[in-house]
Amino acid sequence: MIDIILAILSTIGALAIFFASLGILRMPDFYLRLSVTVKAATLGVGLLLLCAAILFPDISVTTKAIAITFFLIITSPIAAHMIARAAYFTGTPLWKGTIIDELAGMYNKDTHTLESDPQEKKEDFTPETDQIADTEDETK
Amino acid sequence: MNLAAYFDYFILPILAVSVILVFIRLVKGPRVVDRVIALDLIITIGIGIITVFTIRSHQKVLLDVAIILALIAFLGTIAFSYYIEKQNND
Amino acid sequence: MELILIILLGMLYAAGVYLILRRSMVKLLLGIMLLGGGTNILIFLLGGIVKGKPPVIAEEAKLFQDVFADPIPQALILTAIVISFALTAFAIVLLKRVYALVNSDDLDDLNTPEEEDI
Amino acid sequence: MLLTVLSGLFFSCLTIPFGKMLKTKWSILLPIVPLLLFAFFLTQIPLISSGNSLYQHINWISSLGVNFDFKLDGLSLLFSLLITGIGTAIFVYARSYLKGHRYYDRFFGYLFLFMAAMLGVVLSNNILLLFIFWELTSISSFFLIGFNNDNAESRKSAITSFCITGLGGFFLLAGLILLGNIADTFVISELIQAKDLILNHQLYPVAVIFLCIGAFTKSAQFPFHFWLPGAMKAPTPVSAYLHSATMVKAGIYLLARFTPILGGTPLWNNTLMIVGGITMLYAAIHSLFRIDLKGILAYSTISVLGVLTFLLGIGTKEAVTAASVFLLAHALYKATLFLVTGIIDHETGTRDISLLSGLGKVMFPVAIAGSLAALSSAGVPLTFGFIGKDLIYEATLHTPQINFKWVLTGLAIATNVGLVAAGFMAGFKPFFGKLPQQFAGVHLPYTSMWIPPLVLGVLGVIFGCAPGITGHLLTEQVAKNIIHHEITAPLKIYHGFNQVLILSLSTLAVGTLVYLMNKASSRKLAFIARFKALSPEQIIIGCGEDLLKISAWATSLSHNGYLRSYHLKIILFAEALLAYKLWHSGSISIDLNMLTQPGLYEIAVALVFVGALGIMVSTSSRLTAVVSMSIIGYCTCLIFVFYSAPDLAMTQFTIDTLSTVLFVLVLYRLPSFINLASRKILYRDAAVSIGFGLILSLIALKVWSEPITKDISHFYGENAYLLAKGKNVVNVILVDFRGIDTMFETVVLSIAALGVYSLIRLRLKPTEKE
Amino acid sequence: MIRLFLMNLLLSFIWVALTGSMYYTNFLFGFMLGFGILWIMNRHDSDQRYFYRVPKVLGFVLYFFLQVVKANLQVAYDVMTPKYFMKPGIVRYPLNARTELEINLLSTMISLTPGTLIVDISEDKKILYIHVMYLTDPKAFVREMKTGLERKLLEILR
Amino acid sequence: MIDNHILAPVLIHLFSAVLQLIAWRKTVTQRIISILGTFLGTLLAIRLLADVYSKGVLTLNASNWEAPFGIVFVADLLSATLVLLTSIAGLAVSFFSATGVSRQRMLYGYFPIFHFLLMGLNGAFLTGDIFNLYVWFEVIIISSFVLMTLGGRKTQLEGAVKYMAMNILASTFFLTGIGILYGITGSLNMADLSVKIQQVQNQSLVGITACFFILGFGIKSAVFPLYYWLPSSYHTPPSAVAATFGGLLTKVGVYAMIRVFSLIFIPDEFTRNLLMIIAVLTIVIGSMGAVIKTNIRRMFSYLIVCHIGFMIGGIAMFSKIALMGALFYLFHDIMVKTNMFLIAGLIRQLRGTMDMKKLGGLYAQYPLISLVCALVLFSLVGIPPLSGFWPKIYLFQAAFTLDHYAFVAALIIGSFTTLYVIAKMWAEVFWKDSPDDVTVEDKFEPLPMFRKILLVLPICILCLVTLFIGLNAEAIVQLVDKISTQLLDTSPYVEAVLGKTK
Amino acid sequence: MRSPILQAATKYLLPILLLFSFFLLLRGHYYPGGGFVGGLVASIAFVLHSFANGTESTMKLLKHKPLSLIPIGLGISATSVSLPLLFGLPPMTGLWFDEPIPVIGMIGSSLFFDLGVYLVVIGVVLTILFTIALDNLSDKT
Ligand code: NA
Ligand code: NA
Repeated sequence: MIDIILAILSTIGALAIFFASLGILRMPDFYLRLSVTVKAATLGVGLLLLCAAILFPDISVTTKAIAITFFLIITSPIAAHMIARAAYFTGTPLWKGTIIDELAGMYNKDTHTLESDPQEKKEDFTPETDQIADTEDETK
Repeated sequence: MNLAAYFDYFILPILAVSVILVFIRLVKGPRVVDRVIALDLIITIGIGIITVFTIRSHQKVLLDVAIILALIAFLGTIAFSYYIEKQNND
Repeated sequence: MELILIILLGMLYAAGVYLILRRSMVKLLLGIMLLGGGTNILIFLLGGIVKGKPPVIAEEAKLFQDVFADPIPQALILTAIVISFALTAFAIVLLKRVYALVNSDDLDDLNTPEEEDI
Repeated sequence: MLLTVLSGLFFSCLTIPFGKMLKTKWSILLPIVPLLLFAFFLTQIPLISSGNSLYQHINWISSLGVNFDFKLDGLSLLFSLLITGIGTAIFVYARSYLKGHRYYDRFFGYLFLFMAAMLGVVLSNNILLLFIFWELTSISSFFLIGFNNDNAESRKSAITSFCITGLGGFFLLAGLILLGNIADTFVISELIQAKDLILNHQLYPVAVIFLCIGAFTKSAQFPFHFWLPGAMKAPTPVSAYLHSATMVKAGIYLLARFTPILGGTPLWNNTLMIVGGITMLYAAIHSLFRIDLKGILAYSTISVLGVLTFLLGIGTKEAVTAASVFLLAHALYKATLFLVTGIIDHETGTRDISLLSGLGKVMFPVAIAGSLAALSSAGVPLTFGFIGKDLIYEATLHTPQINFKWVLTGLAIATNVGLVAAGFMAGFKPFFGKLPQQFAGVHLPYTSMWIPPLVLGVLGVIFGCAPGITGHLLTEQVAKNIIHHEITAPLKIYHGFNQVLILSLSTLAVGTLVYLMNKASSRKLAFIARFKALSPEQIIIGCGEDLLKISAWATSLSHNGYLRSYHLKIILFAEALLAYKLWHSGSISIDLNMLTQPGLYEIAVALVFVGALGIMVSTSSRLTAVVSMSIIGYCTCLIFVFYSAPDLAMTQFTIDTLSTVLFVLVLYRLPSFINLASRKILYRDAAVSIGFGLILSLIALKVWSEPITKDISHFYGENAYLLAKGKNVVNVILVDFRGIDTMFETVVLSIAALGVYSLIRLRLKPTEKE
Repeated sequence: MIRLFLMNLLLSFIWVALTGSMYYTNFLFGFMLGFGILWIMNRHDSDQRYFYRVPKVLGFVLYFFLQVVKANLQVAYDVMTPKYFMKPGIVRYPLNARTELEINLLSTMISLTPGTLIVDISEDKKILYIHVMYLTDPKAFVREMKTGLERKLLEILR
Repeated sequence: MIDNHILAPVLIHLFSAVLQLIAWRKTVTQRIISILGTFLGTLLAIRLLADVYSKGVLTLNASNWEAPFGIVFVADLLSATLVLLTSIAGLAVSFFSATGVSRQRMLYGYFPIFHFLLMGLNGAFLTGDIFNLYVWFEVIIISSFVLMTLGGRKTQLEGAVKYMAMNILASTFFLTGIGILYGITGSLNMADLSVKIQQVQNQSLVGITACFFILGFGIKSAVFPLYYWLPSSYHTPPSAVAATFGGLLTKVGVYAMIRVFSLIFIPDEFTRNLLMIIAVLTIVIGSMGAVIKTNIRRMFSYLIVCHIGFMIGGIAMFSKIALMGALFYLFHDIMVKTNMFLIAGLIRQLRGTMDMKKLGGLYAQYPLISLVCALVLFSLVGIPPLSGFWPKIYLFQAAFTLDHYAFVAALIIGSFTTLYVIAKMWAEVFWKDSPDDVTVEDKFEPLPMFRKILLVLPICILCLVTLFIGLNAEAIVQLVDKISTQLLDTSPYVEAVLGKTK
Repeated sequence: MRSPILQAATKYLLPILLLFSFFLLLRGHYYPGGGFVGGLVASIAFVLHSFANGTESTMKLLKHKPLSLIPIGLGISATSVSLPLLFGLPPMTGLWFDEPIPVIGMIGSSLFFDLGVYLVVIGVVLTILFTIALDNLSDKT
């Protein structure tokens, strides 16, 4: 019985990771890749850790499994946010199928700050406003 | 087919293939940011591999490595993003 | 796996050598790091590798019940890793200073003609 | 005897603290030292002339066989008397000659050093001790030649002579050590015992050649002679002392000293004869073309040194006697001529022979001294020179190589003709004839300057009139020391009317004729200068310059400033070495059972690893390179996890992350890589690096397939908990078993941090240099 | 509320000490036991927030987990099939959440939900810019989020 | 024989450095600590040498684990002598640094790192563990990197990059060698290795391993064709630093070479021939470089290379006499080379340059200092009876005995070149008048007397030591005799480390 | 350009990382970990803080220059290395209290040694990184 639960958990975990990998490979732009990968992998690893916690009848392993999952949950969104922001700022193009980009032109290029009020939008600063790429798999 | 074999012949290979897939993205890029997230994902998958390996080898001390990975891997990503943002000529 | 490691270490040495033959100081640095990595794997391999038996005595035991991986190469590599970190850190900063001075990482720009000696 | 040597050294050192005092009237003390030494050696004459020798032995570096072994025999005594006797004269003379000179004290310091060294050379009974003093003569003469060190020519001459004699010195050292090796002793008297051993040794020719190079360079033999005319840049007393009477004769002394050890073979005799013969003739001819008094004297000195070598080469008892007499005769007259020249130079300010004449009217005693010396030099009967010349012809006519008798004699005649003319030019020409207007104001120098040459000149005549004195007291013993043969025929003024006398007189006649015909002029100097390109000086110095050029070329070629080319050379050398070793180490056999089975995940990690390496090598983006670096580190970390090294994996990973941060912090400003190398170079480098990787892989494979003993790791495994109270054996090793490593590894870290701190913070002001 | 939580914790520790087994399941059991006891004891108190909140937290976790799984499946399907179904876009999302903890938890959750990702937050922490994979209408997305995730989260926290 | 004071010369510098770090930016305190520390270090080193001389090989099992399980420190005569020479050189440089190094550099840790360097050198000489030797080497190179870059001028950086790259390469070879050595023997203790290496079945592997050590130590000791880092860098750092480097750094490489090839790998025919070829070419290439340089320190750098060849040649011949020659030369060279770079530094203080073309007039202005310099310079040339002369006798003897005529030629070439360049230097720097077109910036003259003494005293101390080595060569000969006996018969060493039972 | 999200996350990550680093330090003798890794993790904690809040604010948080940690750490480990000399034992000999202490286990000189290592590592890493970071800042102005 426990074996079957473990098999199911681990399979889901492994497949989640697998889809994340497939996603990062197949998705057409950076943001989509990032979006796909962060959580799927976290979920997958979390499930695998759960298997480990069940398999080892030992408090320390359970603690560690919880700790690892917890740390991943805390850190990976932050990392994703940081890299997404950097990517956006340096003009990484969006997929051509992107329907809207409300962030366009919101950055103050000099101070690297992001204003909340669209009224302060700088009209003279436009190079990054339209980042939506023209090609299928973004420009290389 | 027992659980051990299942881990060995199904789970671990899937993880291995995943690593390779991510690595292909790392090779392709095209931008540094793509590579950075590929690296980040490889590390995350690595945590998974370590977990399964821990189960398979009955060595719970190996999980300690996974903790460190989970805790500090993102620092690399942050560092990269911090400075990718600062320089636009790469 | 040993054969794979042997190939890997050869490639590390090869890539390291290739990079230290370049003009860019960054590549030089990376090459040095790769050479260090190659050496570590070499020590690790030649010390004899064992899968899944860390040299940590089990909680309830006072001695090893089973085979265990040789801890000595591990300790040596640990020391070597830390030392090469120290060297790398210093080298990276040296690179920074060089760049600030000659505004490039091309080693040829750093060469000073002998006439400038004091 | 040690004392005699040491006294010189002692007084040399004293000139440093008491230099100022010497510049006052205390300088009167200076000549006392050589005088006392001279007196000491004079008192030894009876002992030596009776065929005895004086020995002294004081331990110094006995394990090396270098001790203060001194021996005073005829040969040494003759030289010692020359050194101290002429030394006294020189000291007296130089006191006045250099009066008021800025570096008066230094000069005498060097001179004392030189005298001591010279005495050491001739008194040593140990060849290494001899060598020590030999080198000291070189170095003191370096300082003396370069005494006028603000003069560029002077410095150049000093270097030239130092280099030539120094080079010879190293050959000599090699030769001496070779001899010592063969005979297993450095003591001369023991070496003589081992003569047979030495002569039959296969390296005997090497020893002879090395020794001869040493001797020839020192005594200015062709083709090394040219340093001596250059050395005339030294103050005249120095020229008189070193370059006529003593130092240059050290080479002759050496040859004489080693004749009983190495001599008697065709190699020895022919080498000496040929080199000596060439030198004497070459220099004699050259002397006729000079217009500088000192130049004339220098070349005639070289010629005489050639004669002496030549005589030693003939090696018969006549020849050796001739050499010993001629040695003394030459020392007397040549020192006189030099001192006279010095006076002329001092008083008139020129040494140009074409300008000088009639000075006898204003400095009569000097003229006497000069004339006496010139006569002796010409070999006019009743001078000591005559006896010397006589003996030379005697020697050439009685050479064992009977077929070459007339060749040798002809050589000797030609040389002597030149010497006669040269002697007259130096000794007569300045004093006779009309006194030019410009020298009307010239007057006699201090008494202490003209007395020494006069004494020496007169001595030449006294010995010439009574050759028996020297013959009996000295030269017989000298000759005996050289060839170990009783000399029976005493020196005589007149041997009867024979071939020799005819030769002597005709030489004198022809020489006088040449002197009268030979008008000194700068045209002649220009004429001989045309052959300069062919002269050994030009050739050797040219070779030296070529060597410098080659050195510069080779150095800039190998040490070209490009780090990558240095790396390439190092790696190629390593590859060659390792490949050679690997090739000779036999085939590799692998026990496949020993292999651990890799899982798919391990292969995946390895593939990623390899891929990352590929990216790193080929990318043109720095950040991508850093990302690949992280991947590589991370894959290594996974390998460590799989193969039971959690501590390593942790450390590797944390350090990798930190390195990444570091790189990123520094790199973001740098431009991306540009491909700076051509395709050809890239291929070359790729080939080199693949070769290196391959070699390392093969070595690793070979070593891995060897069994390994694990005593120590088992000891750690067994005792980590029981004795060291830890369960993580790696950590126990790090903090206990091998804790010292860790301790100093943290020091390495700390130093790196300090270095980083200082490297970034410290910006020196441009004015600060150290 | 904090007092009750601490009390609950104390009770569970006492349970662990009594049973002598420091295992998680045991602790959890003790916690639930304590929760029950406390709920029964404080049934008539005016402040019942603690007893609402614990089940709400559990409910929220379950909700979130289901969201994650659901979205994962969607993405998996999209990844597996050759054609892309997504309509991505970056949406401006004005925050209701005010405190740091609220904002952080919310953004973490948005990021962990597949299909959404925080790109950045404005300097004054009022606007989130969210990258959304399956965006039909930005307005609708914002509305859905406000009523869904954000409201549920704020309910627990406030 | 367990003796704790073996480590004293190491610990004294460790604690000096730590104290100086605590007294960060207090330059006067640092100077005092430095002089006291080096002085005490010298006393301790004398005591150690005296002990070793009278009692034989001393060992210290760090962590109290029996060899080969822990790290063992071994003081045999060779180590103890080198420790003493290092300490003397350190003392001299410490004096010199007190005035000769700019305050700016002191503010940024010059002294602590200098002491770490000395500590590293002493440690390298004393350790009996091959991996521990690697650690000491790293201590040495990292401190030398820092000292080399301290100040951050462009030439310094250029030198440092090259120095660093090639030295790290050397460490890589060394570490690879250690890895292989462990792979074939399973041990790291050098005495234990000397026993176990003979039990390795495939002896050809031993030869391969030895090559890595030749490469690693070859780079460190700057032999042809691995020497490039040295002339690329030694002319760049402050003189006090260059003095430490010039005197000691390459010599550690030579020491390691001697130690490893006498204890672990006994040189076979191939190794000897290889080393001999290397030695001859090193002498030739060093000579070629030295004759063409006009900057004093560049010239000295090549001279170092040239003279390393003498020692390597001695090792290559590997007979008792040859080793005696090599060792004697080593001892002499440490003292003289240190002093030469100090002299170079003094010259820079006096004239503000080290280019011979721009120098001059020192003999006229400072006759006594010049005389001391002359003594040192002529010691280097090997003018008898100064120190450089004696070892050459042994080297010649060995070369003749073993029929290495190429080495005889190389010895003559090397000696002659040295003589030539030193004569040239003497003429250019001391004899010649200062060139008219160069404005002399004399930093020495305005200094207070006390600081002048600090600059000149170390040169005199080292000069006296050199004179002692030269004139009292008997003592040194006795010493090198004993040392070479210890090197050729390592059983006392092995016994002292492993105990008699093994 | 600082991210408020990162800043907020750092507030709780910093204590977690520090706690974890101490955990690694203390149990290094029994499980993977030890002074090195512990020190590295601790320094990573501060590095993270400096990324989030700027180097100056981390320096303020630390009060003292990280450089001063180096002599302290070196002093501690050097003392624990040479302390046995006072008892006539070779340096680095492990000295142990007789009784184990809860949580940590046996207390001995090796723990102090590891503590020294820990401090040195923190000092070193932070000195290196902060020096560079501050230099980058000053380059810009
Ligand atoms: Na992640
Ligand atoms: Na370590």
